Amino acid sequence: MKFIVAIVKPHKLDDVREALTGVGVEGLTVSEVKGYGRQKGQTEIYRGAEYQVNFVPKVKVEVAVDDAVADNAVEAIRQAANTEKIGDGKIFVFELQQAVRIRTGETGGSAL
Amino acid sequence: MKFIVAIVKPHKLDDVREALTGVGVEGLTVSEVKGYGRQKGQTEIYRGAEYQVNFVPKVKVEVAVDDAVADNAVEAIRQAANTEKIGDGKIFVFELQQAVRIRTGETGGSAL
Amino acid sequence: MKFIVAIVKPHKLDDVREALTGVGVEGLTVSEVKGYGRQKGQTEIYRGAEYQVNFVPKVKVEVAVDDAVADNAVEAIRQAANTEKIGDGKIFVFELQQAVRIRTGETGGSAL
Amino acid sequence: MSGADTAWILTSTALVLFMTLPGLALFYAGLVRAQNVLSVLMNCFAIACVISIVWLVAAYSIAFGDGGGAQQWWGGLGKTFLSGVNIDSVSGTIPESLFFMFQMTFAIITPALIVGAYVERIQFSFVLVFSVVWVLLVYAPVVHWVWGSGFLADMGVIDFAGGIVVHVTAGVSALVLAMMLGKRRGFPNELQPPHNPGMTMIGAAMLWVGWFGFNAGSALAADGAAGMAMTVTHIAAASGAIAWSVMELVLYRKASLIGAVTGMVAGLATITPASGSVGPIGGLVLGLAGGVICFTVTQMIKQRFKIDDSLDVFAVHGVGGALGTLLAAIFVSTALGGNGLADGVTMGGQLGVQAVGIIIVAIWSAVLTFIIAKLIGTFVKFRVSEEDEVQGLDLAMHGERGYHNL
Amino acid sequence: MSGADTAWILTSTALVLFMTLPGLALFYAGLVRAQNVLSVLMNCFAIACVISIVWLVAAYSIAFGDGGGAQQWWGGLGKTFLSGVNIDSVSGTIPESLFFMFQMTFAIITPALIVGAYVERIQFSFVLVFSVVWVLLVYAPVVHWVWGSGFLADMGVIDFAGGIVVHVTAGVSALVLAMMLGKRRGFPNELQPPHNPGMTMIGAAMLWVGWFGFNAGSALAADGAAGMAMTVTHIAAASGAIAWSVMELVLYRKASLIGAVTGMVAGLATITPASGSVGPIGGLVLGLAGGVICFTVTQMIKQRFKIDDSLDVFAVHGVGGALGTLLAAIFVSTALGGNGLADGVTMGGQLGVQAVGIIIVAIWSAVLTFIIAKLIGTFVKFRVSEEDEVQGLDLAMHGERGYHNL
Amino acid sequence: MSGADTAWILTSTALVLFMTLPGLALFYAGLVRAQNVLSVLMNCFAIACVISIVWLVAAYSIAFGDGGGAQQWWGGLGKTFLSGVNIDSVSGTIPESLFFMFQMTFAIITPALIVGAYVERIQFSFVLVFSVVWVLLVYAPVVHWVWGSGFLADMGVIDFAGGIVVHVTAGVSALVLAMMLGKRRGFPNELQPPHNPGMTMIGAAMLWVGWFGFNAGSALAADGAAGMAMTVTHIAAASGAIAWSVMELVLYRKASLIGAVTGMVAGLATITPASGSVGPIGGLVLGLAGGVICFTVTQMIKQRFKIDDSLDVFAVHGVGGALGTLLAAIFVSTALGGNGLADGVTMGGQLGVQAVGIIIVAIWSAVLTFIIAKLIGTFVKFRVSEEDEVQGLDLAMHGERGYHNL
Ligand SMILES: Nc1ncnc2c1ncn2[C@@H]1O[C@H](COP(=O)(O)OP(=O)(O)O)[C@@H](O)[C@H]1O
Ligand SMILES: Nc1ncnc2c1ncn2[C@@H]1O[C@H](COP(=O)(O)OP(=O)(O)O)[C@@H](O)[C@H]1O
Ligand SMILES: Nc1ncnc2c1ncn2[C@@H]1O[C@H](COP(=O)(O)OP(=O)(O)O)[C@@H](O)[C@H]1O
Repeated sequence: MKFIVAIVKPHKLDDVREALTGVGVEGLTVSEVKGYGRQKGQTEIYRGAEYQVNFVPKVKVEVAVDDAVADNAVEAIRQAANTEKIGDGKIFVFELQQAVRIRTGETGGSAL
Repeated sequence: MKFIVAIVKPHKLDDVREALTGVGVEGLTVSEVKGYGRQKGQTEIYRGAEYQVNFVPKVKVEVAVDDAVADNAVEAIRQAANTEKIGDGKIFVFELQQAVRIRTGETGGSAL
Repeated sequence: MKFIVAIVKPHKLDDVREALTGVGVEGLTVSEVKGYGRQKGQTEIYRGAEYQVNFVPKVKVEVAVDDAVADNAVEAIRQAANTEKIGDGKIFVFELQQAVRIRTGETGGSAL
Repeated sequence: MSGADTAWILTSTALVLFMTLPGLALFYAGLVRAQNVLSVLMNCFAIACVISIVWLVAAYSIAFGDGGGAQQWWGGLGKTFLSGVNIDSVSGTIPESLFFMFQMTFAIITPALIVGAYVERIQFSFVLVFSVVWVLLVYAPVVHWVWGSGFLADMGVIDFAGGIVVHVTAGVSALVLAMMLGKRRGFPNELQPPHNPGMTMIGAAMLWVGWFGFNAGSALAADGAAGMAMTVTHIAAASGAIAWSVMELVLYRKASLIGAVTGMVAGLATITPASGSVGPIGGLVLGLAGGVICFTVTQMIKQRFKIDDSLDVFAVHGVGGALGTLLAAIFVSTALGGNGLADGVTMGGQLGVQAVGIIIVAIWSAVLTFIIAKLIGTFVKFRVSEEDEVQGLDLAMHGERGYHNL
Repeated sequence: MSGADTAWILTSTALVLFMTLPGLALFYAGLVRAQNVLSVLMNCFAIACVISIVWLVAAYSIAFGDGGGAQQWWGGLGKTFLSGVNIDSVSGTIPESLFFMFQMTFAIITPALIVGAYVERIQFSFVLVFSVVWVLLVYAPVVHWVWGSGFLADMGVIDFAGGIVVHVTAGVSALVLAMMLGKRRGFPNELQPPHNPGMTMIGAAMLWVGWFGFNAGSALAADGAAGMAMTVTHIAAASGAIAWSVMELVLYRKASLIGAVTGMVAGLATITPASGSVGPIGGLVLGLAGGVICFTVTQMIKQRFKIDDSLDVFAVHGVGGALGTLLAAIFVSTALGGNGLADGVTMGGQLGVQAVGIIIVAIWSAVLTFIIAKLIGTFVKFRVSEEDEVQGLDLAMHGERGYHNL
Repeated sequence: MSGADTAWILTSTALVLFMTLPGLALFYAGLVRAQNVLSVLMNCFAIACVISIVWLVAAYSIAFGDGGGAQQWWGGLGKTFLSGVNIDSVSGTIPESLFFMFQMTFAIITPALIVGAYVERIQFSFVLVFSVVWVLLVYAPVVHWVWGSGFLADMGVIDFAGGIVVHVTAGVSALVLAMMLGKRRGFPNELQPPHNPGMTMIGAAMLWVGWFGFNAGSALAADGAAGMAMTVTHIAAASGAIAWSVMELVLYRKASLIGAVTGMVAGLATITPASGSVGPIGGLVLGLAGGVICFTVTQMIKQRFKIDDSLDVFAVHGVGGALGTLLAAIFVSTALGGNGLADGVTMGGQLGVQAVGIIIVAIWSAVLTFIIAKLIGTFVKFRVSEEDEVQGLDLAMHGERGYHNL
């Protein structure tokens, strides 16, 4: 199994979710993160003082998939999250050793 | 070493922490996440408009353990987090290459 | 490629970011987490009732790097985040199978 | 001059300003996405600032000046910059400066109500220019017609505290603007839920309290009329909330906080024009009617007509204000506990006058809003870019973020 | 009728409503888990709405009507729906509609105080039914006994602004309800800390300001009695907060914000019955006594008796109100700066009367609350399911969530 | 005694307390890091509590007592603990207890304004001790000089509602304290942005509304002077906000919410001393001048002088208050719509008196603040440890956390 972590722009979350559903993914986990990269943060000005806010809000999408689905899932995320603007984010793929569904105790691919 | 990521229901956090302590785990890291899966989100109704909230609040527990402890830890989480209701969550296990304790520079199992 | 996850004290975030920039890392992702470990949480007292707050606020820094940079990056984080006090946190290193830059579709080291 | 009346109107002025700042601002800000919270607060705050100046410069004069031969239509420019008004000037039993201030707070909240129509997508500069022109061309003249001895006053229209003047003008203009501006991205099915209903409730509570100044202050005296206006206002707020909640319970099996406070506002908008005429039973019925009817129209506007009047300004204020204006003609009747119709006026006659008043003002508001928005649109950007809309107006328009926690 | 008195009571009415909406609502909402914030706000808001109607329909009449032969016990039903009251009706020096409104705001806040006992686990429908019945059977009669020429008034009990009427009734009933309902999951050792102490402080600040209307408004006049009531109220609030904070400093070495504001409320509850009788020194002593004693009882209830009166309604309001009622008999003495006892009354005698008043009302409140809750419990669910409790009442009861950030 | 005046000052007292609790507290709390939010709220709240007692014990007497032979300098100790004041005591046309209370709210907000200078790094105990001594040695004497028949009153200085008494004393003392305490970690380039600008706006709105009590209440009567004071106050608030926003637009191309509300406060501080003297045009000009000049000084203090007067107390209040005090001498002129100079006084003469008043009070404030802080520093810790500063004062000083969501 593979574990895919995608850092995407917040407003692309729904598109990514739908794209993943399209390739058969049934579950995923998201969290709010802040990113630092080529896309620079904002300068916010308060009462004449400039505050450099280095981090840009992003959403992290985590999804565990069977090996067979992995490439499709990566491609689905890539297309759904792409706005062709800087800061679109990254996809990282990890080897997943084991997955367990807590409710049933199922393991492996059937736990996803 | 193994790195265990568990997505569980928020109110099960304390039970999971205690169960892990029970099998000798001394540290862990948690974060708020939102999940999407078989357990469907809520429909929230505001002024007559229905909002489909697709994501359900969950807690992610991350814990690095020695290989020897891994199976026990997974089982401890599974039992503690299980309510036998849909949405109880998943446990994912990864191979962990290296661990470092920042304060002392210790590495490997003694860093945990 | 390696994927480094560091759990550090919140006020050390800027130092860590600068240290990583120093060794050539150009992007990273951070999130708010809560930690449990040797550093004990606070006892908060409200109207005479004691609340044991077990979890301490931490920041999780995630950074994907080329194999060549990995050791330097770990060391940079370690030094920047070290206050020699309990609770300074951990660094975990994973094998990263694939990385994709969403905007361009670049993969591998050039995606970072 | 009466010190007692002055004391109460000084207080009422503070209460009505409080309705907008921070009441209405919070009420609206809780209903939008977290990325637009400051933008909503800023709209309300900035409107309060610029309209205060506009009121001083010309709008007060247009509304309450002596229009001479044109008195039917407007008050002229004789009172611009409060010329001729000093600490000894009196208006009725209170200082004129105070009357000017009390009325200013109405002039502030009315365009601020319209904010609910265009949140999360409008260009900030458009808000400012539109509000200024709208107060000069729509609000101030209507005030004159109804409260400044204009032609609707002559006709005998009953509008104690602004059902027509405030709620119909704002509600109708909101609807027109919302249609011109278009829907928010995702409307109606993929919107994000209100980011902080508690904030909305705090704002609502402040509106309720402040409305005592609005309606009981409109008696312009500390007397039994003020006491009764406060009573019926309060009863209508409570019964509006109950009516809305019951509708929700029946339809969705749960009564929401946002529903309850919206019903409260509907009840308050409905009682406003009638608060000087009706008794407690009138307050109860108007509140219930406002709750039920505004609830129904809210659903229709969103679900049937798919108009993104985002925070339901028309359905709650426009409809509530018009409804109360009509019902005032009925519940003014002494048989129903009211203060009675003017001598020689029949209920049917009064109802006709009320309807005519509503229709004329609704048309005026709609047409003028359309023209003003079109004209301003030729030189000020109307709607933000899609990217700015997605990112949120706080950062895009004001360079700030509502919540910084990391 | 006095315009000046009317002006001040119009204002006071707004202030006391403001105490509940949003003051008390925020005070309580900050102290619960984030998943229950809306539920607490909704409890307070819904109580305000339904009790307003109940007050109009019958409770005002029970409290302040003319009970004829039964005048010792209740006011009868002659004033239901404010029958016979119009804009010319007067009560003392103010319009009767206004007196009705001012008293209504007390009738709203009293059951809303009880909310603190049952947060985070009660069924919403139970809250509504219980509050309605409780106001009719507990609150309104007690008002009549003390302020409506009932038997406690005849006995000469001193309760200027509601130490017995408001705080003892609410505090005792809260304790009974809390015991009947049972503890929250996790009480007392694994509760989650207050999710937003800043929200609690905002509410507390509004309570402080609003309490000026509560106590100084209870003079029902704009005069020296109102001025002195405001003064002693303020001093007691400040000294209550200081006393509580000093206790915390001594015991825990840190003074918390929540502690300070709780002490403030304790000081205010304590001065309330005495605010028409004592002078500044009395205010100071009552505030300090309230802070210290309510602090101590708060600890005892939680730690010794393990009763989950969740937000300490009994320990703060019940105990503070009773304490102040007793101390009023002492600090009314002119030697201590007070206004003096009634002619021919001794301090000991007055103290006895005060004690009797407290005891009778406490018993009445406890017994009736028990019976009412039992009866209602036969047809309305009392406590939510464990799953709903864990998930939080916002979603379970109202289908909403307090904070949406993603 | 006038009931009407009493009614208005009762209300004004509530309004001015509301300015501090929760107005100013929220205004400041939104501007700091999330880890210091409770600490700021607690500073304001605790100051309100201890100063209330100080005011009762001695400060009121120092300010408004009869100083006999030393009347030029202080009021003596004859009125400590309000001795001799009962419900019949009168001050002007209102009860003396009420005058005491109204002035107390000024004594509370003035040291609370200074909080803005030292947030996020000061030891809580230092705040308390400093505020107490400062009110006794700086504030109360200055009140006496200007409002209590002291030597500045004799000189004929114009300071209607506290430009010198409140804003210059607080502003100058804030600057001195900020320099003594040193910069926050990260100042000026790596600070974290305000954690909740919306909270700041809510506080600002409450300040605006409450300022009606501050300035129009300073008329101590419900009359035309109060009405006009309210008018010019409001106009100055609006124009101050507009001026600041325009400066931001020109310099940074975006108008921020925090900028707008800061400009509002600048406008209000500027009009305060002049609010009993000028007309609407004066209000407009003073507001604009306050906005522009305070904006400029804010930048200078931070960027040129690198002084971490963290929330700009000096630049906004000190400078605004002084500016308004000077401009009062000009816009009091009837030609500019004002009420006119006292008989026989020239504009130049008055300007001189105003300048002398500002300078004497500024020097007194600076020198005394320096001495007091040095002395207190010998036995109370001044600044928290670096670790506590990093962790945040909420946990370090008060053992609480502002936001608990997990
Ligand atoms: N090496 C990295 N490790 C972890 N996260 C990264 C890394 N580089 C970038 N990111 C994440 O990806 C986001 C987008 O990266 P950025 O460089 O701004 O844009 P792009 O990938 O389009 O060139 C960043 O905000 C950050 O969250
Ligand atoms: N394939 C997946 N990858 C990552 N997270 C998942 C995946 N499937 C489920 N999850 C997480 O697990 C949670 C529970 O899954 P769900 O399908 O609702 O219930 P269950 O596992 O009990 O059948 C989800 O809310 C989500 O956070
Ligand atoms: N086994 C573990 N797995 C995951 N995270 C851990 C683990 N042990 C510690 N942590 C994280 O590291 C943080 C610091 O650990 P702690 O034991 O308090 O201090 P130290 O590492 O300095 O001895 C914890 O708060 C937690 O977030």
